[in-house]
This record gives sequence, C-alpha cells and structure tokens, in this order.
Amino acid sequence: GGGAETGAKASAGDSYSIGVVRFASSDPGSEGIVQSYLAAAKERGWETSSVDPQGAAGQAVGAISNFVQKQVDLIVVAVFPSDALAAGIKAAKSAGIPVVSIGGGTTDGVPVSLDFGRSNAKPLTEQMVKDTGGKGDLLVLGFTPGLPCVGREEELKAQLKETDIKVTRKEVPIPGQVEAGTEFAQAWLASHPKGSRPLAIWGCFDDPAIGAVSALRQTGRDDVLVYGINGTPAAVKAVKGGDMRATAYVDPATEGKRLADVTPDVIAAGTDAKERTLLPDVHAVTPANVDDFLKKFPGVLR
Amino acid sequence: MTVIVEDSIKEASASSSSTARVVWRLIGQYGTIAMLGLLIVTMTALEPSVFATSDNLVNVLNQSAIPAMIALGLTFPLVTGDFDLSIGNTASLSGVVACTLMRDVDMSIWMAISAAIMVGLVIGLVNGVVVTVLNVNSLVATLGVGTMAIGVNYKIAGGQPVGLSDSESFLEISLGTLLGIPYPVYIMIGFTAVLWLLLNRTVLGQSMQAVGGNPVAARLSGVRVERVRLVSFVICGAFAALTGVLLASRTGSAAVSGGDGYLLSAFAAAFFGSAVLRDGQFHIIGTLVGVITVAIGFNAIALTGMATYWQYLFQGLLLVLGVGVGSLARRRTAAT
Amino acid sequence: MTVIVEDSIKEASASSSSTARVVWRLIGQYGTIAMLGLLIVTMTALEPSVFATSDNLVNVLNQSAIPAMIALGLTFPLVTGDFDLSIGNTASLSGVVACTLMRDVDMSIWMAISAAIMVGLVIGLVNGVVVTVLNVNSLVATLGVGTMAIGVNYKIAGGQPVGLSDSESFLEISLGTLLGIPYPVYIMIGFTAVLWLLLNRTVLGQSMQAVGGNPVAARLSGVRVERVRLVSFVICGAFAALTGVLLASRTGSAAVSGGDGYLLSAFAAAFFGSAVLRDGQFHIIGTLVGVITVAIGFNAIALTGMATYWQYLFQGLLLVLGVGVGSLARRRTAAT
Amino acid sequence: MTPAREGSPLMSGTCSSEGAVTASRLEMTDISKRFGGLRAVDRVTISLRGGEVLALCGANGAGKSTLVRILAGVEHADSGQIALDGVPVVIDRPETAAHHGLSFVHQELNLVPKFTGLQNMAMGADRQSRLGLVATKRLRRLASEVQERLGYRIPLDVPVDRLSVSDRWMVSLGRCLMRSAKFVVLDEPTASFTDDEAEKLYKVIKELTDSGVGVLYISHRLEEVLEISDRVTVLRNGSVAGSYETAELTVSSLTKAIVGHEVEALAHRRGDASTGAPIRLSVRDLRRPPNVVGASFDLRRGEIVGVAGLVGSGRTELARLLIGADQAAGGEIILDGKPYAPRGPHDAIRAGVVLVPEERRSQALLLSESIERNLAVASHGSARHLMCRFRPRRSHRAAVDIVDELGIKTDGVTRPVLSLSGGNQQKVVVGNYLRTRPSVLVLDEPTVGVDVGSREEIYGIITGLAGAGASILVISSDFDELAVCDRVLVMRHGAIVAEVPSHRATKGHLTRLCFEAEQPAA
Ligand SMILES: Nc1ncnc2c1ncn2[C@@H]1O[C@H](COP(=O)(O)OP(=O)(O)OP(=O)(O)O)[C@@H](O)[C@H]1O
Ligand SMILES: Nc1ncnc2c1ncn2[C@@H]1O[C@H](COP(=O)(O)OP(=O)(O)OP(=O)(O)O)[C@@H](O)[C@H]1O
Ligand SMILES: [Mg+2]
Ligand SMILES: [Mg+2]
Repeated sequence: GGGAETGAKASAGDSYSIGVVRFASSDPGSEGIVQSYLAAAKERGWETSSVDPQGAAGQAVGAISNFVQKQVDLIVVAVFPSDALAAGIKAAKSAGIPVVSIGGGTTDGVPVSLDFGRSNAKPLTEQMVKDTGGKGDLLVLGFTPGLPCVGREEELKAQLKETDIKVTRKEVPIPGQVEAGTEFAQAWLASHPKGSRPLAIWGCFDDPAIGAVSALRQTGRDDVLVYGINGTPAAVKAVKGGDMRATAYVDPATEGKRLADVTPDVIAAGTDAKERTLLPDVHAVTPANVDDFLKKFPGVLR
Repeated sequence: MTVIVEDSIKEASASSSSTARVVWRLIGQYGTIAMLGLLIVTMTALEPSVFATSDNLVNVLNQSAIPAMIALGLTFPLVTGDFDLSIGNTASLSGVVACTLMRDVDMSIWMAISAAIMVGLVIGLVNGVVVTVLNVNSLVATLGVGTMAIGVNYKIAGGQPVGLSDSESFLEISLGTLLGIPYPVYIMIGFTAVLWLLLNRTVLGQSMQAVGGNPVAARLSGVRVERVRLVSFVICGAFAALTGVLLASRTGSAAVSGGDGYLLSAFAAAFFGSAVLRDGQFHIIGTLVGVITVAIGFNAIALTGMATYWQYLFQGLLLVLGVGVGSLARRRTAAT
Repeated sequence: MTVIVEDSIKEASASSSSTARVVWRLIGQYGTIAMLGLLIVTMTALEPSVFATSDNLVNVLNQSAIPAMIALGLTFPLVTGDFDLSIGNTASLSGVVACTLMRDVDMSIWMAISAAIMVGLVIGLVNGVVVTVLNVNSLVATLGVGTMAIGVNYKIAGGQPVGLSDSESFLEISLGTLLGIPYPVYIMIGFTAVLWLLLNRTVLGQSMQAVGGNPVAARLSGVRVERVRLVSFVICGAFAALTGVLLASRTGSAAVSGGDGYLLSAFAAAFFGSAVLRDGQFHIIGTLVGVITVAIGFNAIALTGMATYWQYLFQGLLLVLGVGVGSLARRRTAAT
Repeated sequence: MTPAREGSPLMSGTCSSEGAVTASRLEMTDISKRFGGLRAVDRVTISLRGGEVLALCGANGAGKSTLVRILAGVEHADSGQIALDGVPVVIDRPETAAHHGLSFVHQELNLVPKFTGLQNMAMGADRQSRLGLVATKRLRRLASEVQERLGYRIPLDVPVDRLSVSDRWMVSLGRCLMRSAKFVVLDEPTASFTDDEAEKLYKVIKELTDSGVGVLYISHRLEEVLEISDRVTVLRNGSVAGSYETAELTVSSLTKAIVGHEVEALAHRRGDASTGAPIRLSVRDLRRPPNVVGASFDLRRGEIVGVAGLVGSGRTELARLLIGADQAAGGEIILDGKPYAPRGPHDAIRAGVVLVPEERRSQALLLSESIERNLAVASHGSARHLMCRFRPRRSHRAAVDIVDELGIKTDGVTRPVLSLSGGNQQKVVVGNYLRTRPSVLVLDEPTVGVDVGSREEIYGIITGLAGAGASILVISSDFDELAVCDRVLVMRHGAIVAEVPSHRATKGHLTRLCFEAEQPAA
C-alpha cells in the first residue's frame, strides 16, 4: 500500500527509510560493504535499520517481511541469492518496495545487484595463469553452497579452459574453512613434491588460502604460489610477507558509496526498473604493489 | 479432592509470608509469559503505528510457522529424553529432495512433498534405530546421521542451490491466504493442535512423557521404551522434513544448508518453552510460546533498527531472562 | 575372600558361552579404539608412503591440538551434567580480544593472551551464575550467553577480521617447534595431563563426578554442588578462550567467527570419547581419543581424495560406528 | 496403544469378581540366573496358588528380587521354566507379565517424578485407552476404588516428586492394584511404612487372597511375615534353603533359617548411662511450617535418641533442617555450646553433623558409579578444600575396609553399585556417611530393606559409635528397632509431643503416643 506511493514520490534529497538485511555477522566481506553503505546513508540523512538473519534464508525472508511492515522505501539484501528469497521479494514487490542485492544477483523484484563473485576473481586468476605460464598443478579450494564462490569458480574455469593446468578441487566446509585449507593443502603437498611443474593453490576466498599458507609454513615449502580473494588483513599481510602470491581486494567504502549513489534512482524507478548489475573496483594485491596498495588503503591492516 | 483441602490448610497456616509466596508462585508460573508481555507492551509503546497492527501480528505468526514446525517436532525426542541434532540437515535435505524431484523428474507438487517427508521419516527411523538398537547416545547418533544427510544432500545437488523453473503453485503454499491469513499460520495452528492431542491425550504421548521422566519405571510398567523413543525420532524427522519443504516454498529454492540455521533456534525455542508454565518439562504449548517469543524479538529488532551488536545482546538476554525469571521465582517459592 | 574362590569355580563351569562372552567384553571395552586402529591400518595400506610417516603423525597431532583444548574444557561441564553451547563463541571472542589488544593497545603478547583468557573465565563465570543462581537450564543459559558474546565480539571488531601488523612472535606459538615437534603438540599433552590430574586426583574432580552422578546425593553428602558446577563452567570458558588464542596464532589474525565451528566438533569428540573404555561417562582420555579420531578421519579424507559427499558419509559413519560397536558389544556382554 | 479389551479372558481372575472358584497356579521351576561369575539365583523352584500368601525370605543378596524380576520379565533367566496353571509361559518383557495377570510392586520406587499420582497409577493399568486416547475418567474411577480399598487417600493430582517418600510408596502400591491381577508380587512393600499403613496393606492382602488372588510377599520384617503368610520359602545364596508352613515357624526359627545362626532379640538399651553426659546438640523451637512447627530437644554425647511418628509427621523435614538441607524459618540450634546455623549440608558435614537420607536411589546413591566411588562422596564433601589431593589407593583401601566391616555382599568394590541387592545398597549408603566419622549422626530409616543379620551389624556399629562419643538420632518407622535408643521422641503434626525412656519404648506404647497426646514421661 503506502510503500508504493512513497517510492513514487521520492526524489533526490528526500529522506528515505531503508531496511538492510545483512547476511551474517561472521561474513566480513558483505559486512564491510553494508557498514559503509549504512554510514553513507546516515551522512545523507536517511533513516536506516538493519537486521542480521545469521545466514538463514528463512530468517532473511522474515526480515524482508518485517521491513515491508515498516513500509521502508528500499530494502538492501546481502549475499543471499535473490531467487532464494522468493516470498520476501514478492511481498516487497507487491508493496512497491524495490530490493537491491549485494552479491545475490538480479531477479524479478531485485532490479539492482552489486556483483560480488565473478568480477572479484578476474584479475587475480589472470595473474595466476600468467605466473604459472599456463601449466602445472593447481589445488582449488572451493565452496559450492556460497553464490559468490560459485561465480568465482566459474571465472576460474573459464580462464583455465585454454591452459594446461591440472586441477585438484576440494570442497571446504564452513565453519572450519581455515583448518580444512591447511589439511587439504598438506595432503596435496605430500603428493606434489617440489619439482619441475609449477604448483599453485587457489582459494575462492582468503580463509582456506590462509590455511594453505599455514600448511606451507609448517612443511617449510616455498615453491607453491597461493591465491586468495577478499583481501582480508591476514591475506594482505601474507602477501606483504611473501607467503602469498596475490589476493583480490574490494574497498567496502567505495562500494558502499556506489550503492548509496544509486539509491535515489532505484527508489525513483521503483520495482519494475530494468535489471542491472553494478561491477565493483577490484584491486589485485601482489608483493609488487602491496606497499602502494597499503598507502592507498591504510585501513586494511588497521 | 482431599489434596486440595490439605493444600489450602497449609496455605492458610503460613499466613505471614503467604502474600510474598503467592506473588513468587505467580511469577514462577507466568514469569516467562510475563516477559513476553513486557516485550509486547514495550514495542507497542515504541512503535504503536507499526507493531501493534493486525497486519504485523499476522506477519509475526507467519514467520513463526516454519520454525514452529521443526521445534514442535523436536519437542518429542526432548520429551523422551533424547536430543536430535540432525533436524537442520534433515530440513535442508528434504527441501533439496522436493525441489529436485519437481525440477528434474517433473513430479507433481504433492508427490514431491510426500517424498520429501518420507526422507524425514527415514532419517528419523535411522536415528531411532542407531539410538535404540546400537545403543548410541542420541547426541552422537544424530550428529553422525545428520552429517551423513549432508553427504546425501551433496550427492543429490552437488552442493548447489536447487531452484524451480515453474514455482508459482509451490510458492502458493507459503504465499496463499485464506481470509487474509496466510496458509502457514493455519498449518502451524493445525499441527500444534494435533501434536498437543498426541502428547497429552493419547497413551503414546503419556508413554513418551513417562519414558522421559523415568525410563526404568516406564519399562517396568509395560511401556516399550525402545519403540516409544523410536517413534519420537520418526515424528521429529517428519516435522523437520516438513519444515524443509515449507522453507523451500518460502524461498523458492533449496540449498544444501538452507535448514541448518533452524537447529539452534529450535533448541532455543523448546528449552525456552520448557520454562513456560511448567518447570523444566517440554510441552507443545511451551515450545510454541518459545518460537513466537523469538519471532517477536526478531520483529522488534527489525522495527526498532537496533545496532547489530544490540541485536545479539537482546536475543541473548531474552533467552536468559525469559527462562531465568521464572526459574528464580520457582526456587524462591520452594524456599519460603 | 570367599567370593573370589566362588568366582573361579563358576567361571569354569560356564565353559560354553565364556569365550564368546570374553570376545564381546573385549569389543565392548576396546571397540571404539579398535575402530580407530582399523582406520589407521586401512589408511596405512591405502597410502603407505604418505599416511604412515612420522611427519604425518606429527601433522595429525598438531591438527588435533586446537580442537583438543576446547573439547577437554567442555568435558568438565559434561562431567557435572551440564552443557556449554557458548564455547564456540567464546573462542571467537577471545581471539578477537587478543588480537585487538595487541594491535590497538600495543599490548604485549602474554598480556594480551592473559586478557583473552580472562574473557573466557568471565564468560564461564557468567554461564555458571546464570545456571546455578538463576537456575536456568544450562543449554538455554549458554546459548543465551554465547549469543551475547557474539554481540560483544561485534561491538569490538565490527564484524571485520582483526589482523596483526607484526605477528611473527605471535605466529611462533603455533609454528615454532622443539625437537621437530610443534609447540601446540606439547601444549596439548601438557594440558591433557593437568586436566587428567584435576579430574581424577583432586577432590574437585571427584566432586564433579559425584555431582554428575547424582546431584541430590552429592549435595546431601556435603558437596557444594553449585560451586562445583560453576567451577566447571569457568574451566570450560578458560579452555575455550585458550582455543581462540591458539587459533588466532595459526593465522596471525582473528576471524569474527573463527571458533564457532569448534562447537559441534567438541561435542562430537567428547561424546565419542564417553564411549571409549567406559560406558557413557565423560573422561579426559576419552575426549582426547575422540579428538584424535576425528582428526585422523579428516586427514584420511584429505589424503584419499574422496568425493565431497563421501567425506560427509564417512565422517558420519565414523561417529556412529565408533560409538555403536562398543555400545552394542557392551549390551551383548550384559545379556549373555 | 492397546484398544479396549472388554471380555478378555484375563478378566476371569479379577480380584473384584466375586468368588473366583478355580484357584490358579503359578510355578517357577529350576530357575537359574548368573551375573558374571555370581550365581544370583540357582535352581530355585517355587509354586504359588491363588488365594494364598507365599513369603520369600532371605538375607540381603539372597536372590529374592532377582527371582521377582525374572517373573516380571525384566531379567531373563538362564534356565528354568515358568508355568501358569500348568501351561508353560515365556515372559520376555514386562507387558507379557501383565498380560498373564501378574502385578508387581518392585523393591525400588519406580515412579515418574513429574507425573501426578494418577498418571503414575495409570501407567500400569490395563485398558487405559480407547482408540489410543487416554481414558481419564475411567482411570480416575479405578483410582478412587483403589484408594477406598487401601483406606488411604493417595494424593492423585500432585506430582509425586512433591510427595513424601511413604506417599510415593502408596502410589506404587496403588498402581499395582489398578490392574486386575491373578497374582500380586510385593517386594518389600512395607519397608518405608509405619505400622498404621502396614495394617492397611495387610487388610488389602486379605481381601486379595479372599478373592482368589495369589500373593508373593517379600519382607525383612519377620513378624509380619509370620502374621500374614501361609507358607514361607527361604533363599540362601541363590538357592532354596527350606520351605515351611508358617504355622510351624517362630521369629527365632525363621531368623535361624535365614541367617544360619541364632540372632538375639533386640534388648532394650539402658538409657541411664548417658544422662550425665554433656549436651552436644540442643534444638530450640525449630520451625519450618507446615511440616515442622516447633521441635525442641537435646542430644547428649554418646546418646542414641529415636524419633517415632506417623507418616507425614515431619521427621524427615526435621532431619533436613538439622543439616541445613532446608533452611529453618525460626528457632535455633546449639552445637557444642555454640550457635549452629548450617547454610547447607556442606556446613553441617564440616561441623560433624551428617544425615543418612531415607530414599537411597534418589537421595543417596550415584547409581551408575562404582561402590568405591559411592563410598567416597561424603569424604569429598567434608574435605578441607576443593584442591585437596584425592588418593585413589587410599580411597580403595577404605572402601574395601567398609565393605568388610558392613558385610556388603559383592565381588569387588569397583562393581557398579547398581549391581548390588537392595539391602547391600543401603549398607553402602550408611558406609559412605560413617567414613566421615561424624560427631552427630542422623539416620533416616537406616535399615530399610536390610536383613535381620545385617540389621544387627548396623545396630552394632551405631552403638559402637555412640560408645565412642558420637550422638545419634535414629528416625525409624519400624518401632521395634527403636529399642536400640536411650530414649525416643515422638513427633506429631510437626511438633515433638512426647519423650519416652528406653524401657517404655515398646511398639504398642509408641504407636499409641503417635495418635494421642500424652504428658511426656518424667
Ligand atoms: N544387574 C546385576 N548385575 C550384577 N549382579 C547383580 C545384578 N542384580 C543383582 N545382582 C546380584 O545378585 C544377587 C542377588 O540380588 P537380589 O537383588 O536378588 O537380592 P535380594 O535377595 O533381593 O536382596 P535384598 O534383600 O537386599 O533386596 C546379589 O548378590 C546382587 O549383587
Ligand atoms: N518436597 C515436598 N513437597 C511438598 N510436600 C512435601 C514434600 N516433602 C514432604 N512433603 C509433605 O510434608 C509432610 C511431612 O513430610 P516428612 O517427610 O517430613 O514426614 P515424615 O514424618 O518423615 O514422614 P514419612 O514417614 O512419610 O517420611 C508430608 O505430608 C508430605 O506429604
Ligand atoms: Mg531385593
Ligand atoms: Mg520420612
């Protein structure tokens, strides 16, 4: 009812009411973007309220319904795949409230999504292919249930198609991702001794990659290149210390601001706007550029 | 009855502290419900135009429906004195099975749902057999069986979410309304009534309570303890599966870990509920009150827009105080 | 004594079924350990060059160290008959606290570790007070307190991992070796010994076991039941915090939810261990065997390259059979 | 969910049906049962006819309860047959026993604590359901019939964990009578009863036998055995030591048959020896309404004082107040001249005051733990502080000593206490508390289920302790055994109403005092 009218009336400079459905307090990637978005919204004088559904899709649907009750102007959802929130998105749509997703993809009722998967893997995977010269053995630490990871692995698969890289894939569990990274790397290292073929480990996010780094240190190996994604402090430190070859960083402040910038448009356009995907700025962090990187983003290690 | 007469005599004799005792007894009995009332009153005062509306009431009940199913099912093993840690995984698996059957085999909705519930029954049966025949502690047994359920889930869906191409009629289960009230609310009320009758008005239910209260005594008076425990696991599995199906119909897809989050919330609701009206006994109404309290808490969080850390502190406090106030009062009653 | 003489006569007379009974009794006592042996033998046959090496042994022990700390701590509340569901959150929080203190306040490593362990002690104390004074069921209480710990964690770290700029000496705790064996292995062995002594050679430990056996009887015998339970929560909290610190020292940074995964694994290990040698009683050595079994199982998964779904089936089966074989055999022994 | 079974053949032997003519016959032939190396029951043969009472006697651990449990389908015999009216039957689980018309009161209380009296009684009843639904009305009617027959108002609507121990026993007995049975087996039903309740039970037994029901009766109270039984079978070490017509027995000959030697009748203690001794414990107007409304008495060094009273007179509650298990609402206690207000059993045990509680299973034993550990609990409770060292060898030796001293029948102190016979479990309970060498020992029904021989030993220990200077308070519903006391206090409605010197503390006199007010003896 009322939500649709508010949405239609809205224009830049108005005060909006925005509901944010986080993913889980334990997911730093989305948390960073949500927080900077909330900060940006506050700066612009919008009223916000956020809920943490602790990773449960059912709870997220509930949270969206609660925001529909509250008659907010826009709902932002983090990470949950947009087509796995059906009842919530439908309720929002019929109340005329558009939904923006961080990393969940667009669908009917979710006109805008910030990509959080495939784009993040691109520069770093290119780097990996270049480093290994397109041949060698690669240990992939993947996580199928997570949508961002699926996108990243798709990018990896696409880039590996033309190469002579032999892949061993392991599924890491969450929680327990770091330890699993260590275990899988250790076992893989045992059957891949130091030798002629280039060796690399690619994690679809930093945690298992860091686990792999731990395995390398424990076994005293320095012949394996490790790649991760997200640019967590531990990963950036490992890159700086030369233990890790590269990680990919997305600046939450930039992306949060990007979302805040499009917010008035999305609200104005309403639920039936054309679907579009926002691409983040992805920074590959390598030993070569890590100092410059840290100068640019001093907050990473803070 | 004579007992009542005796009771009131004692009541009268201890005249000095009797008002205090009555107050404590009331708090002991209704403390948990009073906490819920306090929450509702506070929220009504804070957000009168949004919280205290019939729309929002329906919304909260609708949100309670799915967690209620799984928590009500869990109540049965808890009553017989067992734990079931596999319910989250069962819910995930049953959702995946239902969606896969509908998507890949083109099975009709009701057939697919029945198959999914069969999955729950089978898991419940396996749990029950491992616990009663292999004689494994229910915590380890259900943890193990639940882990195996994850394996089966991976085998079926490869870890990827299973979406539905034509999901309208399936979604209708969650979205459809009758007299302005969504179907899930009816489902919740209906099953609550059925399960309440089962636990309180049938010999099976009484046997379950007896087994939970004192398995040796139950066995000596002719209750087939093993069978009763097995049945409680089967009921629990079936309701976990139902939860998975409802969840899939609410989200329009099923994920390998979609139902996992309900494990702890179901335990929280059931244990919270065990402090409602009674002292540490699991019962159907209590569990329902637990689920609804948690849902109202969550609703309050969304409506007031508390900071994330407050959300956690609030949820934690709600649990501890909700149970603690009643318990403390009961202890006081016993002491005076 | 006459009884003994009688005994041997009777033993001889029941010659027919006695061998079977001895076999069952042996399986009952050592069944769980035999399962572990079987696993080791199978793995040695499958991967002789990788599995059965001293390197891999050290590796497995090293991997066991962190889960061992939290599971050993958990054993104490379990012995007194309580649950602690807050351990995972406590571990996460303590890691965050240690790293934040080192990073932001420039605290020395040992001071920061002490502070983190203080956090664990405090959480344990809160758990204990809620359980013994407010008289809340330990499952709800620790779930609630754990949820609050998440809130505090979020307040401190804002949901972001806390990295250290200069982490070398902190990492050294996990990576350093003595005589080729990593420090964590020594830590594990040392604390196991200490906790074994505490549980088996002090009045406190004996009182805990008495409380677990029958709290009413223990109380009437002069055991301060409340105090003993409280102490067990405090010990558990401290070891959960220690786990968090060790975990952070593995990667040089603390993830907001780094310790959460240890909750279920600690329960699995402790309950698995309760079926080792004894029947359903929690004890230190059992818990350690449980942890190492799980670690070897995971090591086997990593080495053999099973498919994802097999990993889960295997882990589930390991739990169920590991406990089930012994239990079944014990029941057979009792029956013959 | 058994559907209603109207007109079932099992109904033919109901106790209420008038004049059951064909007396049925229950035979257990050559029954043997071993536990590990121990022959608990060894080729025992008994037979029981409808309308008669067969008493089963024997020392603790003789195998009586094991035989009963085999009959109940709880335990499985290694060999032997059970036959009903000449037809062999296999009783493999408790409900089979019920189907064959057998009803039991087992030696230990087997109630569901959170269930009401009615719910507990319903658990054993036949035809409790119609279409799986609980037939509440019918059950309540049945229960009130049972109440009438017992002549005792069992609180039907209160959870049994709020009842006193003897009320719980009444519930247990009531449950047994809810079933229309051909044979009723009572394993020490009167152990926690005073004479008053016991009389009520005898009346019920009379009714049952008159209507053709056979009763198997186990008791350590030999007078009652002689009073109510028709025949007596004595077990010793698992096998039948003799079968007698009751008429040909006396207490002393039966005692001899059970124990194997003569046991002297309990001589009344000469109470004058302790009158001059200093007062150790002085209780003044101790109150905790409604159960204790003013108790005052003194306890001297080396004195044994008994407390007599009817069920519910507040004796247990008084004992709990003395050790601080409950907090008094008023009054004071002086211990060795100093005010003594224990905040819990912990304070009491450190001050040397201990209580041997009345119900061993729920209040005194770690059931699944070893005998050794059970014998050490109170010594942990009295330890100086929690970090004191625990020496397992010393503890083991102490346990072995106690087992020897109290004559606990077991093949090792590491065996679980659950594997002991009821009377031996009771001795473990007493041993646990004796180990702390208390200066004030309160015993609440210390000889429940203990056989004649062992009773003698326990009295011996009590007198020995008193001789060494300990002060002892004995609460007992078996007024005969109060003869060991120097004097006996009588409690009624929560107050101490009379004091009786040893030589006048006869059963009859005490019973009379329990009912009516009388001036305390000078
Ligand atoms: N489950 C068991 N495991 C091992 N031994 C047992 C078990 N049950 C009974 N026993 C042993 O069998 C013997 C007979 O026990 P039972 O309980 O039949 O004695 P009882 O005659 O009833 O004695 P009481 O008068 O003390 O009740 C005892 O020595 C006891 O230790
Ligand atoms: N925990 C309890 N809750 C409620 N009432 C109780 C409780 N314990 C005992 N009572 C009641 O208090 C009264 C006194 O009980 P108490 O056990 O002190 O008497 P007693 O003289 O020891 O009798 P008994 O021979 O039955 O043990 C009884 O009527 C009993 O029903
Ligand atoms: Mg017996
Ligand atoms: Mg009493």
